[in-house]
Amino acid sequence: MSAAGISEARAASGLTATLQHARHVITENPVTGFAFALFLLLVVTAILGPSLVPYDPLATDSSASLRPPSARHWFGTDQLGRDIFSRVVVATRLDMIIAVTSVAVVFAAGGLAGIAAGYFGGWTDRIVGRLADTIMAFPLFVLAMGIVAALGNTVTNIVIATAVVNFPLYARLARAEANIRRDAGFVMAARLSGNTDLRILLFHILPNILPIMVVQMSLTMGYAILNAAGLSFIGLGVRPPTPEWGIMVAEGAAGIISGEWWVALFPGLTLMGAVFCFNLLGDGVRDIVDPQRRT
Amino acid sequence: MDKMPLLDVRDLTVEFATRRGAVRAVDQIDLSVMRGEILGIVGESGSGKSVTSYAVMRILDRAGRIAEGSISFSGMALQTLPESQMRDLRGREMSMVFQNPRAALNPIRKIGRQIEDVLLRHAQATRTDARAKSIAMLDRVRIARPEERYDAYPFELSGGMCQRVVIALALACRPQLLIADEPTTGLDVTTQKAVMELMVELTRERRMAAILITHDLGLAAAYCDTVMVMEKGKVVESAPSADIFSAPTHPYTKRLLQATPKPGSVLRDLVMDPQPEPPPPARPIQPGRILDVRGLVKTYGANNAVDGIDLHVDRGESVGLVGESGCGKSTTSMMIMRLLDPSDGSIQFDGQEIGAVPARAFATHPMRKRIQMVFQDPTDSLNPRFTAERAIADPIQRMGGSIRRDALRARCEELATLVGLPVHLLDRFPHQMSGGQKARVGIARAIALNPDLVILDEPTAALDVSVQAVVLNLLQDLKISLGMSYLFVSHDLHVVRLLCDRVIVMRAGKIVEQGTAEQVLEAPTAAYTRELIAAVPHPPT
Amino acid sequence: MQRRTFLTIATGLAAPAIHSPARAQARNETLLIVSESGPNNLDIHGIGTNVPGYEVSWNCYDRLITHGMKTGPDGTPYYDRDKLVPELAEDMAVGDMSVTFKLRRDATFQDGTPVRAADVKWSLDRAVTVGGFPTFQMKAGSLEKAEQFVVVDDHTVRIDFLRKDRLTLPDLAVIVPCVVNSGLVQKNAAPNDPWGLEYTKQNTAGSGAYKVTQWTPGTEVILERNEAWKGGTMPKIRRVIWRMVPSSGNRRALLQRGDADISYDLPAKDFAEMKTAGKLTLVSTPYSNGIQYIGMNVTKPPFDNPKVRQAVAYAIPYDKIMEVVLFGLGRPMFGKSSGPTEVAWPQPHPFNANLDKARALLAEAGMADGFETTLSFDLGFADVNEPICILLQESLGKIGIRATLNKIPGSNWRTELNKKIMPLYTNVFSGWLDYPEYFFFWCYHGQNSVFNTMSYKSPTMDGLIDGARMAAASGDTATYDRDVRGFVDLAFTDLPRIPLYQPYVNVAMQPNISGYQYWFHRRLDYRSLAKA
Amino acid sequence: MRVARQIGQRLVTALPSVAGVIVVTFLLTRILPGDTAAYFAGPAATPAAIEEIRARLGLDQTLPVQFLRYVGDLARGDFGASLTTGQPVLADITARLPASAELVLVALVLAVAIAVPLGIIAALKERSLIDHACRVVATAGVSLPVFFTGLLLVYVFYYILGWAPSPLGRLDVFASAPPTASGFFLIDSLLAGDVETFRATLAQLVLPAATLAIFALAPIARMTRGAMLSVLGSDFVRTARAAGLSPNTVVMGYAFRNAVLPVITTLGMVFSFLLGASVLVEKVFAWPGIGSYAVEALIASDYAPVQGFVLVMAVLYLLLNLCIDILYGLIDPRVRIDA
Repeated sequence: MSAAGISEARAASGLTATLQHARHVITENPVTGFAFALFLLLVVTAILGPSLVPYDPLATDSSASLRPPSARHWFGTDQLGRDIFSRVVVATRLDMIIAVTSVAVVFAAGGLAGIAAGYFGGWTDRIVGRLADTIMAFPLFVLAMGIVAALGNTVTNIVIATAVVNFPLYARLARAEANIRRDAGFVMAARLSGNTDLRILLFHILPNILPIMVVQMSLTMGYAILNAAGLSFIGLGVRPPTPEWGIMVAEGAAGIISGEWWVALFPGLTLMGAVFCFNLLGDGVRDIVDPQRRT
Repeated sequence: MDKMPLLDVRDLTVEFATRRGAVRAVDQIDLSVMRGEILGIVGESGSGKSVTSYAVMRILDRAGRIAEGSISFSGMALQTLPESQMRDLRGREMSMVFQNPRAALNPIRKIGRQIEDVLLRHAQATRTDARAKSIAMLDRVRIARPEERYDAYPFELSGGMCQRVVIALALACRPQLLIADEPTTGLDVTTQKAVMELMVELTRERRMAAILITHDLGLAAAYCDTVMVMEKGKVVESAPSADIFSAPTHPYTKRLLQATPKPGSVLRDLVMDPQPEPPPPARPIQPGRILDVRGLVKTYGANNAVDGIDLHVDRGESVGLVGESGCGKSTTSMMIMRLLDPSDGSIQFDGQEIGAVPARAFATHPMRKRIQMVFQDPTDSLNPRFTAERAIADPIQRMGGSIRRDALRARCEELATLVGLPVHLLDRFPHQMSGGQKARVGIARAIALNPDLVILDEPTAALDVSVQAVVLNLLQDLKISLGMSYLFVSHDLHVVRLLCDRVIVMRAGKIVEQGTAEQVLEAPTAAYTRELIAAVPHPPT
Repeated sequence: MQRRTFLTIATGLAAPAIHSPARAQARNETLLIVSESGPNNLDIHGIGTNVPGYEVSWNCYDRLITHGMKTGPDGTPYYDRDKLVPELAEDMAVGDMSVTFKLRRDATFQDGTPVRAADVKWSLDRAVTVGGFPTFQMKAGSLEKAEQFVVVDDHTVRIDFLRKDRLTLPDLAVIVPCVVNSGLVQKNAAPNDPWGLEYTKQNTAGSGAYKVTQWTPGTEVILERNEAWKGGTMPKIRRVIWRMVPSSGNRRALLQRGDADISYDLPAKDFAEMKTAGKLTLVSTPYSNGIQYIGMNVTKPPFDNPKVRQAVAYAIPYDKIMEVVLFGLGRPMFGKSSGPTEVAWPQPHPFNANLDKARALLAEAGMADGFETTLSFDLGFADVNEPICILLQESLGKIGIRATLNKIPGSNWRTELNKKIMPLYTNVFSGWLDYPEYFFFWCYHGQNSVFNTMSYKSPTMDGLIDGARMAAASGDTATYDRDVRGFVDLAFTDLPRIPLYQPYVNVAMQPNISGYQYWFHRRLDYRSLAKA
Repeated sequence: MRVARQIGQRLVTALPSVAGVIVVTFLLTRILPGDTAAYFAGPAATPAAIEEIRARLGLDQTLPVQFLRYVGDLARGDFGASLTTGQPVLADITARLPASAELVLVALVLAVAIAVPLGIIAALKERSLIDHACRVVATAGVSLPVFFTGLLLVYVFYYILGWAPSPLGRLDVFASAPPTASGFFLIDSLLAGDVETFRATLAQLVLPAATLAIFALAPIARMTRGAMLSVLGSDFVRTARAAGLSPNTVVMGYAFRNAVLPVITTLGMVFSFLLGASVLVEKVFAWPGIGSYAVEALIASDYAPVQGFVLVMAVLYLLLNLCIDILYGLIDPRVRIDA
């Protein structure tokens, strides 16, 4: 048997075990199962969305302005006669991108800084700790607003702002987790095995912290979408006419009072569903990775 | 004397709901305890001994349930008693003492108040006299200055003191039955002795019934009237303790008994059927010193954890480093291991000074691969995300020069065979292996690069005795066949004696005595060593 | 009445504050106004005073003269541009190069001191000296130097003209030349603040019909009637509570539930819908001398080419904008089919949505494949600007012009306009003084003022504008008419900016409110309002 | 004495954070778009006039010089003046802070009153239907943008049902504010013995506080549940059970008292989070707090209020953490010793 064959077989056994466990968690906990289903739906929509929709999400139609939901327009139309269903579906991709990239950025920055702080202690710890403290001392939403207002309201800057305000959370979490493990037997063993500090950080500590971080990442994805919505509400959202849930809710919000409830409601429900899904998913992932539940 | 047993358990079966269906943790067991009797339940981990006691107390966690059988306690059928009545019984009629005493107390409540809570709950005291009674109870478990200690929090007390408080809490309402679940695990031998004696004295004095649950045959033998041996949820043997040690009938009991180190036993005796194969060929050893430590000091703040010790290890020699927790033995081994920088002193390895190389930089030092270590807790010392193979391969890949993928695999398999680990287990993750298997992985990793010196840091402390016996033999064989030297760090004098040529006894950062194993154990010169030896419980031989 | 229905359903939780009889009584003489934002300064002479601040000034200070009323297009009382009536002055004598005012003898400031000629001179001196907007506005009427204002006696003031200017007198009736209690303010002035701007920022010191009794910046302004007012008929409303409610949805809810009396900056859609619902009184009046337009920077390619600008004019979806953005609440300024150019401004241009013509013009300009550009708008008025720009972006896309939308925060809009680098944008301009040549002087003249946002320069245009101004001053109607027609025609052929529509001032009020008047400044005049 | 010194030390260690906040805010506000000088110069100013005003405001100086001036002003207690309200920033903040604080505190109390029992029940009935229900309800609350929740509540309870008073800030238009003692209308009205105003204040508070509370439910409930679960599984709870203590004593006296520690830490975070979220809620309810103040200022590139707001919030946050530490010490004797 070739070495490659062995490692594949091994990976497969590890993978099947994880999959089995995941299946168990999903079937045992209906809420988590629901969240996973929702998540899959979101991913599929994000990938296929633009090719599925019945209307061009940007096409205006003054003859069909502010139509309530109907068979032709499932979610109704907005002030410019654009099909809200199409816009909601197409927006999935952008919102997922905002959520995923901000999480990736904050994980890369905050997670790594936190692990280094927890592992090395001393000056690294103090600097990372101070940085996190300083960011925490800001009212976070206002900091996000400030960043977007100062750098301009592009998707990139919204992502950066979300990442910055979440930095302390990740840094602290990773620091705490790394700190517990810095004197763990397996870390000492790794040092005896001749691993350098960097190797220990990346190959021994990081993989062990990852599951806990994944839980946080799931929660942050929800937060990222909410954050973008909040920014849209005060006029700092993405550029029009790009469809994005938050900005659609924000723009439709005023219409609730005047009876055009569908303009804000459907994007709002979708947004809520997505955030809801990410939050529940976080709990679900916690169940999956929690070693205490895994026998 | 009344013939009615105080506690009479018949056909008790406890099941736990798991996702693979119900699992029987306790399977149709019978037991009975008379007033004034101390029953020992002995078994290795997973034998169901603790679950039995929880079932009696009816404090099984949510997943567990009493599937069958009856529990009769002074005439009451506990298995059907309403929970409210059960609550009245707990603490008043039947109490329990747990292992890990520090965690067993509410960390944010004064200990005196915790005892009061129980007294008040069972109407054994009124608001006015609760404090006095609580202090009296503290006094009763021989806590010095009880009035002051009433206001102490658990974290302000030592482990032994905490266990006394737990005992006070359990006995405050003068219950008829006391169940002690591994009450001294984790305590030093001298403390263990004091706690056990206190508990036995109190139960005898009050003519209580008691159940002592332990993995330690010696402990059960020393303090119990009757001993019941459990294996995999079943009772395999139950007899007066003198009988069970002199004439064990069940093979499991025999094996257990044999694996328990006792004065005079030899390493090979610990395992049931000594391998027919001859001992492995010994690698020739050049005489000389492999390790020479002089004036080693480690200072934390104003305290010297290690206070100027000298020790040496010769090639091919096993040296035991013995002491109670906090004596500085672990700190010493960490410094020698170059995981910790000494405050002062020299560490010469094979004639070369390595004490001056900073611990952080030692990972890439050429000496690194020649000093290795086997850790105390095999679970903690294996990366949960690494397979056994990856764990063993790690030092080879880091320090063994470039090696091809398949050669690496072959070497891992070779090592696995050497430490008696079935090759197919190499693909497993730590959580998929037993304690003994994990210990073997840890040993394989330590010897992967043929080190000259291996520090064994309580390598069997977390293992069951039968596994311990096998692992100790394995270590001995490996030492001979690979020509290594051992520095064996342990609190257990019996184990040290089995494996070591020389023994060093430490206390409070200093060496109090050293000499050959025989010398130190048979004719100790220091009072502390004598105290240490006397405290070890041993089964009647 | 909705108020009543509200009270009947309101539970104990909601109502306690209103149940007391004293408060119910107060309610009848109190006007509750809700608007998005409030003043940042109570004095229009202050540094950086915002538009809501003008409203305070208008109602709390008097001017020498003001405008009379006429009936507007839809029956709403509309200020009469050509009819100046006395306010603090009781008599006005216009000479060849000066005008003389006799002050009312009984007029007093709110602290009881009589209004004197010295106060008037001090106030006008202040307006032309403090710099910033007030000084600029005074200059628009050729009121530039303190020497122009002469105290003849205690109750007589003469204003000398620097030059003949038709705008001088109207400019004395705008908000800026208000009369301030100089004694009181000077008492509170500091050496580094000789005009007492810090004091008047926080306090009203006029002789006007109202005074501010409480001001919580960003939250509310409470004004009380000045019982000794002599500048006109005693107002009916005793107390005005002006609340800032940032959410337009809430403003609408407050109106519809009958809790607020007046609001006037609601989105067009809400107005249109409330109008249909018919429960409230809704008044829409066109901005005098104001236009929402699409501007293009004519100094840089591709908009330096008139053909490209005309192509854009043909690509604008005018009707769509009127329909879905404005809900008809605006006067179209496009698609004039025939007829001679009028001597008036604003007036419609001849372009209409016609993508074929637009494409053809682009091809003629050598840009058949279109180009990329940025379309900017002021986020401060996003509810109108954003949909307009989205519709325009979509339409431009059809002729190959790929525009990216650029939202610019309200605070930055003026700075960006000042830089004159935005290639394509939408904006509003309106002048207080309702004269075509005034509009063109600021927006099209080669002096390149801030408002000539397109950086448009044409000697012909300059000649026509200057000609009209001179003709107006000298009363030469024929030349005036010819020049006005000339510059309007030129504006529509050269097309540096494309007018879209004349915006409406939309005021919504409870049916029991009467007396609303349209003013050039488009803010509320509390003095004429009444509550039944 | 010792406590005072410890508090002093804690404050000193917090100084670098405050310094960091000052520097970051300063830099961030300087790169905000918008030109203060152009704003001051008025709509028709010539470039020269703008430059002149710029010089007068000191904005033509280099950044370090401007920063030193700013810090100097801060040291004298001068936070600058707001362009939007025209008032000194410090006066604005002092006037508005109680409104925000009252709103957030009421919301927090409301959230705690609901979420903590929910979390406890969920932990006691782990994996039951009620546990799942708690989780879904709490998570749903945190999944909606706050402004949307706020508008929905206004629509339903004010516009449709008419149960709530008009969303016009802290008091009904025709009620007058109670004499200022604490700035908290609830307290001030009671001090003045004015029950009517108290009820009016409370009525105004209900919707915005509920909006914020809905948002705060999830983190508090989740943390309570988690902390309770881990404490309920701990050895000392087993000891207490084995000693026959009543379920009430075990759950509330033993378990909850221990579980409350991480919950308090979470409360601190939730509080600062709510102060941030209140920015949006204040906008919806026309609440005259500092959150809406800061947003308006930020949108208007009016940097003095933004700087002042952030600084005040940072100091508040640090004080809050100090309070939490003290509270922690009161509950947990272990912290007291090694603090």
